[in-house]
Amino acid sequence: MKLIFEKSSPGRGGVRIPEDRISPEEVIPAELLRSEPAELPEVSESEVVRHYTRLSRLNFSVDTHFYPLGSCTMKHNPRACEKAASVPELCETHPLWPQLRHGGLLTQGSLQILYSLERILSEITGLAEFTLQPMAGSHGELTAVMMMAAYHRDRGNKKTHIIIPDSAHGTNPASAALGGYSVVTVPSDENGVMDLEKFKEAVNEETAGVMLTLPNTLGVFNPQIRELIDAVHAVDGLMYYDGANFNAIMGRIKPGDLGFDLCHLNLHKSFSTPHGGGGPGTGPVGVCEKLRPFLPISRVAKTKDGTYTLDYDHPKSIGYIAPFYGNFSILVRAYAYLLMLGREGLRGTSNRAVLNANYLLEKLRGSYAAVSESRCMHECVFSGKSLGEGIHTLDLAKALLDRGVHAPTIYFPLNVPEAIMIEPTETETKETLDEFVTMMEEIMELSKTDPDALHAAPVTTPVGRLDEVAAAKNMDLTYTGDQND
Amino acid sequence: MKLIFEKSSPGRGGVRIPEDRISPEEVIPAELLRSEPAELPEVSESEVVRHYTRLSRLNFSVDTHFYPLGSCTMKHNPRACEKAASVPELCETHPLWPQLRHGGLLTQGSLQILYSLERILSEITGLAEFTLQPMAGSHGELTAVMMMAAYHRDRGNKKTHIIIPDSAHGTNPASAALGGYSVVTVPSDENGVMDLEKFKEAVNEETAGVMLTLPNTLGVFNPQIRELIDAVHAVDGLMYYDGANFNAIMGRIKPGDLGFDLCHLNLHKSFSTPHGGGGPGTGPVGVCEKLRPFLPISRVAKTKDGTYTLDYDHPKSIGYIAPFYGNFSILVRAYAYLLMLGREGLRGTSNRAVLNANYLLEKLRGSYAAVSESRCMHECVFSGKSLGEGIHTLDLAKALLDRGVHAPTIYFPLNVPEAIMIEPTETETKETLDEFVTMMEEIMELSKTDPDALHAAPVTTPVGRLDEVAAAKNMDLTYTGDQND
Amino acid sequence: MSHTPFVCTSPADEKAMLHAVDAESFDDLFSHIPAEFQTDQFGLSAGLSEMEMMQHLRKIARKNSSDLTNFCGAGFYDHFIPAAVDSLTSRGEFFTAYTPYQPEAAQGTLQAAYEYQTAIARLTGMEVSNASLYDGGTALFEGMMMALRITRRNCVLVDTGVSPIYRTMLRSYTRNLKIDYKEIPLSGGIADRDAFAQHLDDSIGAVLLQNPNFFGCIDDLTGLIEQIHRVKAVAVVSTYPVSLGLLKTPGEMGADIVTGEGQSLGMPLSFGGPYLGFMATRKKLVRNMPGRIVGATQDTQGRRGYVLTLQAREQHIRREKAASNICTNMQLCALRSIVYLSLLGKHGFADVARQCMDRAGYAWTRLKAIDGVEPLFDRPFFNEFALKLPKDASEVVSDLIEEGIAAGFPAGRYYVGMENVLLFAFTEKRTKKEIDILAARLESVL
Amino acid sequence: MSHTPFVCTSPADEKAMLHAVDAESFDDLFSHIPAEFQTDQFGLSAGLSEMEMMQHLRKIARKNSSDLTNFCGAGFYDHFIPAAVDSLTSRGEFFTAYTPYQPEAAQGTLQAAYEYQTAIARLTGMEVSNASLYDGGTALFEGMMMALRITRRNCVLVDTGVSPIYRTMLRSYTRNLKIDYKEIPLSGGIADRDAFAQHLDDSIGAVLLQNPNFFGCIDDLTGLIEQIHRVKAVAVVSTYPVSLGLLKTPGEMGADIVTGEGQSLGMPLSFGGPYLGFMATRKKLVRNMPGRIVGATQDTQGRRGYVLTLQAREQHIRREKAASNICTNMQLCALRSIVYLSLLGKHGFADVARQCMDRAGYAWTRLKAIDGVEPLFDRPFFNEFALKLPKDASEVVSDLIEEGIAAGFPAGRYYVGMENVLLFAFTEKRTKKEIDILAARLESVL
Repeated sequence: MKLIFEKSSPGRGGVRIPEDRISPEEVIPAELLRSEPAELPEVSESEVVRHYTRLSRLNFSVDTHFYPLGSCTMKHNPRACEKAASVPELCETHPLWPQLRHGGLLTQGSLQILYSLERILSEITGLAEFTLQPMAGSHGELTAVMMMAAYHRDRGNKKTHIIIPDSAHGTNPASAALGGYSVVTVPSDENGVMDLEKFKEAVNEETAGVMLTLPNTLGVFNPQIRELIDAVHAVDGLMYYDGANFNAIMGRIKPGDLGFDLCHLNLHKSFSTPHGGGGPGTGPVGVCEKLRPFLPISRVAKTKDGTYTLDYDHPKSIGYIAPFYGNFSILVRAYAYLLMLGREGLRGTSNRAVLNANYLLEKLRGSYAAVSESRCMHECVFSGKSLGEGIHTLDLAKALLDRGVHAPTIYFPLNVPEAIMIEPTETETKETLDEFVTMMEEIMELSKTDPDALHAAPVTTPVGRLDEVAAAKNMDLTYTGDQND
Repeated sequence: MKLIFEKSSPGRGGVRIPEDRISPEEVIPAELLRSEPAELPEVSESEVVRHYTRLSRLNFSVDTHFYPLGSCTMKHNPRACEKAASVPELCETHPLWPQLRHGGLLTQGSLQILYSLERILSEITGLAEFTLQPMAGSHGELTAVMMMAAYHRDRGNKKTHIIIPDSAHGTNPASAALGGYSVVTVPSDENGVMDLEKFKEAVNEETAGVMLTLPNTLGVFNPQIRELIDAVHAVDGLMYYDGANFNAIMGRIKPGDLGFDLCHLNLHKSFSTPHGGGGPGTGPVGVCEKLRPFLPISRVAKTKDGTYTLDYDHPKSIGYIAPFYGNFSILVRAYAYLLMLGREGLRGTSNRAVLNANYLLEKLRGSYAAVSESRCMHECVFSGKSLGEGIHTLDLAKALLDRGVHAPTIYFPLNVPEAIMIEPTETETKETLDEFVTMMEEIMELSKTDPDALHAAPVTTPVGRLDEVAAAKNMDLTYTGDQND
Repeated sequence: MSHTPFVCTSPADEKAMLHAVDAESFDDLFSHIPAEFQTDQFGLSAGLSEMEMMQHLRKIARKNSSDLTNFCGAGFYDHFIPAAVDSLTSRGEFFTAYTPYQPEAAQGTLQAAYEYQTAIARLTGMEVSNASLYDGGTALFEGMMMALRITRRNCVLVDTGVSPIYRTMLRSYTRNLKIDYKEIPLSGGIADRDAFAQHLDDSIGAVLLQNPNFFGCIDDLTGLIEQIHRVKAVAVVSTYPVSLGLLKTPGEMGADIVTGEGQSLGMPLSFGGPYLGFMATRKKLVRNMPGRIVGATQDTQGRRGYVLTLQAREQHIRREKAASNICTNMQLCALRSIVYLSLLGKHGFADVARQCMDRAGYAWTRLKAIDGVEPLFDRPFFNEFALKLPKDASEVVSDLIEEGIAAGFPAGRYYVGMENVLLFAFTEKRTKKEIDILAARLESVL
Repeated sequence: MSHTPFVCTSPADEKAMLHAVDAESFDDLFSHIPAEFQTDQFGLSAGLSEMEMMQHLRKIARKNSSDLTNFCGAGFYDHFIPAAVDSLTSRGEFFTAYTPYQPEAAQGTLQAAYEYQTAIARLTGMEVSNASLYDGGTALFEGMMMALRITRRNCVLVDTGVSPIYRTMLRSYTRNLKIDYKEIPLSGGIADRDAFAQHLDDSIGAVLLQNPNFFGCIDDLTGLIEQIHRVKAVAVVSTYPVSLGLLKTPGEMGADIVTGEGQSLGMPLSFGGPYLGFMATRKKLVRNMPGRIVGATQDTQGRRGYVLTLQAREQHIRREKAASNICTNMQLCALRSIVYLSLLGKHGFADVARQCMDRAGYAWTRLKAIDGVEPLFDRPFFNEFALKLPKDASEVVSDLIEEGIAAGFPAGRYYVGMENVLLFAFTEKRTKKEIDILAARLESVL
């Protein structure tokens, strides 16, 4: 498809701007102005609408396709949450108003939503207080690491490293590093959980904390978790719960109850805010009582008269980590979703998420090698090694696209060869799962009988396999075809 | 694709309804209740969203495809008009409120919009007053015929028939009949306009009126229109302007100035309210001064103090023809559109609509037989007779679908053999028109070199040619596959 | 920049295109039209930008009241609409398409229409449905005309329980037609069996009934319809679709044609429209039904597909002999209603009906307990009922509007001698608390 | 009906599926987790229906003020957003997709990102852009870190004209890192050339500037950037994208890295987010740039297509050695901005910039004419400027809020000694009349 820039034609106009009716005395000197207007497209509204409507149709999405992308929790996004977020009084509020004197009264609604959502998240996780500021999961991780550092600094602890299992998302070590710590990696045992012996060897007085996903990226719930936590607490280390897989246990297990000190939640996963093609996400972080003083400012507080206010007076706080209060309209969606789920809905959701994953695990075990003999949590992981000669997990992924299903997560976790990581979520029907099983079986069969058909895939998508090496080499990152240079 | 009913599974739930918290003393006797609940689908929200999202993608539409459907004015629907219509205070107003005592004050906004739109339409058409009640173009026609009848009754005229050219839309004669008149059809001359001689023969004392599209369905502006109108007025007949083709002349010609007594406008054509897959349309009717007393009630009036009110006191009125004030939210869209077009935009729009049609006419003349040697108005008509042996206009239509363009209107007007009626509208680019010309030329070529390829078309659509005869014979009009009968 | 928004040609394009058609200017394109027919006198404002238009419109919209608690129904109800209805029906592929003349390029619209027809048939207890008509009033008129076509008779009997809003329309529409139109007054809140028996003879082509009727009363019309059938007349029943979540269907009662207002199935009140007329009938009568009808069929490869069918009835083929002059349906509204019905589903839809009924039942007990207030009819009702007040109902409404309540619809507007009668309607949106406030305020103004 | 909304399995399905996995109950599926880890103590309310949730939320939302005339900016502006932005970006195919890991199934997202990158590069006058970051503040932090990676130095100089909101964030983020962070106070409203000259030496890795700066002043940074380059440091310029409709670009001034807050390009203010951080740089520096980047390439048949590229920089491959821990972009916001920029287009976008500037220019003359009011700096400005008032600015703001005006942002909140300084911002939405009212009311409370 052409680029919107390629549809541009000089003199065509888009949305009309009001005629300018103010001519000021002051004008900006010419040397401060740009030499040429930016070469934005010159197109009409109808061209923009048709262009982006057509572009949208090149995507797979939850609304159009089964999207069992492991570790991403691609569940249905209820339309009521979108509507809630579009209530005009919530969209039109300037974030600095509550910082004006008497300005808090202008935004009581928004502040109440923030406060209420924080309380719900605390209740769900068993942690004392939340910050809603982090603008993505990895941003939450970084915020948590910064709070760990502030805690240790305050306690006079000399801490140098954070322990992370080898099955972790790459963001964990990257966040630890950005928080100023070195990373100690602990390998997984044959059950896919951190090797307890090796872990105990790694823990020492310099351990600032441990970052753990639970269930882990293999979908396994570590049964020795309490022992692990105790070992860390024994050296005044902090246990961090990476909430990436919270959809597996919500309404049943509170990380705070297990002894975790910090936790982030991906609202776009468990709480169904839209993934948006890659963001905005949102990753609130909760902390236990002893870490409260270190939470980012500002914090939303409820005063005795029932009004809500912003509170900046926390001298031990790590400070601002976002300009304001987080991705507010995403928070509204999560709040709306949680109000609708309610008490029973929380557990009802994780129940079905886990059932659907186990159902797929069971049905696919016959044809694909599962990484574990036991049950899984909300996602199941297979190896593509049993695919026919010369057929890789990547080929399987592309073959699924041809069959109208988004590929699972592939080649992750890193410790599983030819990994295939499937997360069906609770918002898919049994029929969809059954169809998926049939497809997977058919592809396994085909990998042995007609491997070329799989190498050629995908053929039904708008483009076939793309040359990623050339992309990195040529670095064609912006359109220049309409320019003379 | 499966039907939503075929996706139903017992016990699945959709959108949750509040728990019932009121148990009244009164209950309805069992014999007044239905024996079984209606077999509506049992599906979840995510299934409904995926189902209708996928269904939508089976459609061609202006947002996705060039849609040169002659006589339908498939122009771009500005998104601002949609937004205007969704303003909550406009959507949540009960139509009976202004009929309550002091209720008019509850709906001053809605009434002002109706009043203002009526005034704009009057100004554009040169007619004295409008009713916004008619809910489609054909409904407007019927309303107009009813006013004609009321006028003649009031004047004591004995009128029996309405004159309609053979090139008219089928709704014209159907509406005349439903208004109690017989229809006299006048043939077109070689230029596609009504034969003046034959017309004059048809006009007599029993002529209630004439229904005329201007430009007519061949896109031709009848130059003898004044003479025609005089002849009708001479027998106290009424001239009705069918506004189907108003997009050709708006901002330039006022039907009222020409001597037309009544006129309907299709807001979904000229004023860009969405076609909605076949409705809702809206067809306001304007009348000249002498027909004012016959307009439907209620009428919106402005009082001396500037407030708006409903006025029922018109004893000669034809009465209510709609439950309320027309398709209000469609009227809001048209009002928004007209506010944005403004004075210059009206003519600017018809200028481009006519230019685009003439451009296509000129470019296609070489390969297709145009019905007229002269310029056209906002649409151009060709005959498919010059297509290769055994290839019909229908084949051309299907071949265009395969090329991602909606077919023009075909086999209409009825007086052109193998008619192809193309209306590009003003909201298409020159590039789109040029691509269309290339396609049309290629199809003409193919009709001679590879006719089978055209007989097979369409092959890229979700289904191929459908058996319409079987459909009419089998009358499979509702799904019964899930029922035992 | 051009003064014409939304056009797609640049000045350079236009120059090239004018040249291609051998014209010097836009005016040239209109030169065949006598100059005296043309004008540039338009008393309109200059065009507004989108921003100015929206600011202007919002300002006007704010003149509407927006915080009223509404108990005014009279056939048009304030139901909750799930967010997914707007979200799905506002997809460009649906709302910027037109009539599915090319079925291969319109299977989305066509399949949705077929699903809608199925749902309407099931709701009404009938065999077939068309793809929708303008509104409940014109649908009833079309139903009446259909009955007269079937029977080739020209006398119509209409129960006065049929909405007076619709009866007013019927009178307008029949004025110029050779139709003998007669209204039969209610008796005790329901159709007067005796009066109908008196009038039913072989001149009668159509009998028009409504259930629940305008006063909210529900009735089993089975016997009356048997009477109607005895003289080979056609029974046309107008109904409120939400009530069919629970109530005995017109189909079960033997109706031949069922019509109604579909607004409650996912359309906002929107000050009167667009709404949705529905019509269902028996399969054997379908060729007399007006409006678009979608049918299932197969393509050349045997795949299921949908087309507009039975078009031989329609105006673009039959012209003045057509079954009706209607040439569109309300497809986008029909789409809204099938999406709405799918979202609620079999049980959710019945739940909505039950809640409307229960709220009305609770209010009935509360309101009729007020001193001086008494039932107009003591009959089973669905979600609406009429009470006789000790004073003028219009005045009461006017007083309660001051308190932010639209208390109901005064029957006196349409029924002589009912100046003190107020019609109260209830939907799932009205809470117990709101009903208690209504009762308290009503008591205080009486 | 199930108490869990949105799930898709019926009780019968669940029974069959539990059987298939050899479990008796849902609890069975969790039986490997020690019972003492599990709880059913959740102090939450029962789930609300969609209707109840919306009613609840609307009630809360109404506690926000909605009729304020806003002159408060400080980097976050109330611009008009054409309706098509919402309409297009709310298509399910866009907002319910995720990161384009499978490019063949995500060309919509990828092409839009490539278009976005092109627009950002053109706006900023740079060669390349990433696919977006969280917000303007974290983008500036990432820009600083990128500069330090490039130079392998650890000293940073920051002009205090850089938003204090961002500087607060920078201080949080650098606290645990071995970075020497120094702020250089403004001089006469712009960057203090002399002070920078004093501090610039070969220890300096990054210099952070902002144009227009927090006080709205605009400046040609060309000379300063040359100075920066002389010590081989990297110049990072934060900017306000709407100003780039008219102003000399950071690219033209020689900047190495340009960052900024993209909220003004089609995002509502929404109480702080989601917004959009953008980042552009020179092609030669791109491998040091954090965040997702989309590149054009070809498929096996030679067709153009788009992929995520240069992923070797990123955390999922490099883990603790990655250029950043960021693993998403703000794709939906980036999409909004490319749709916004396309709708306005080359001339429309410049028009918006001009109108912001003109309104500010008019207000400048009006407001500084008020007795006792004087300019803080007498420098060219774009759409925002600071005035010194004869009394505490917070008090003035508080007084005007009573009159429905958010008059501006008091600089004293962040700058010591500026208690009387108020920052006024103007967009195309503010009218001459509103500015006149602001002037009159301001005069009346001083």
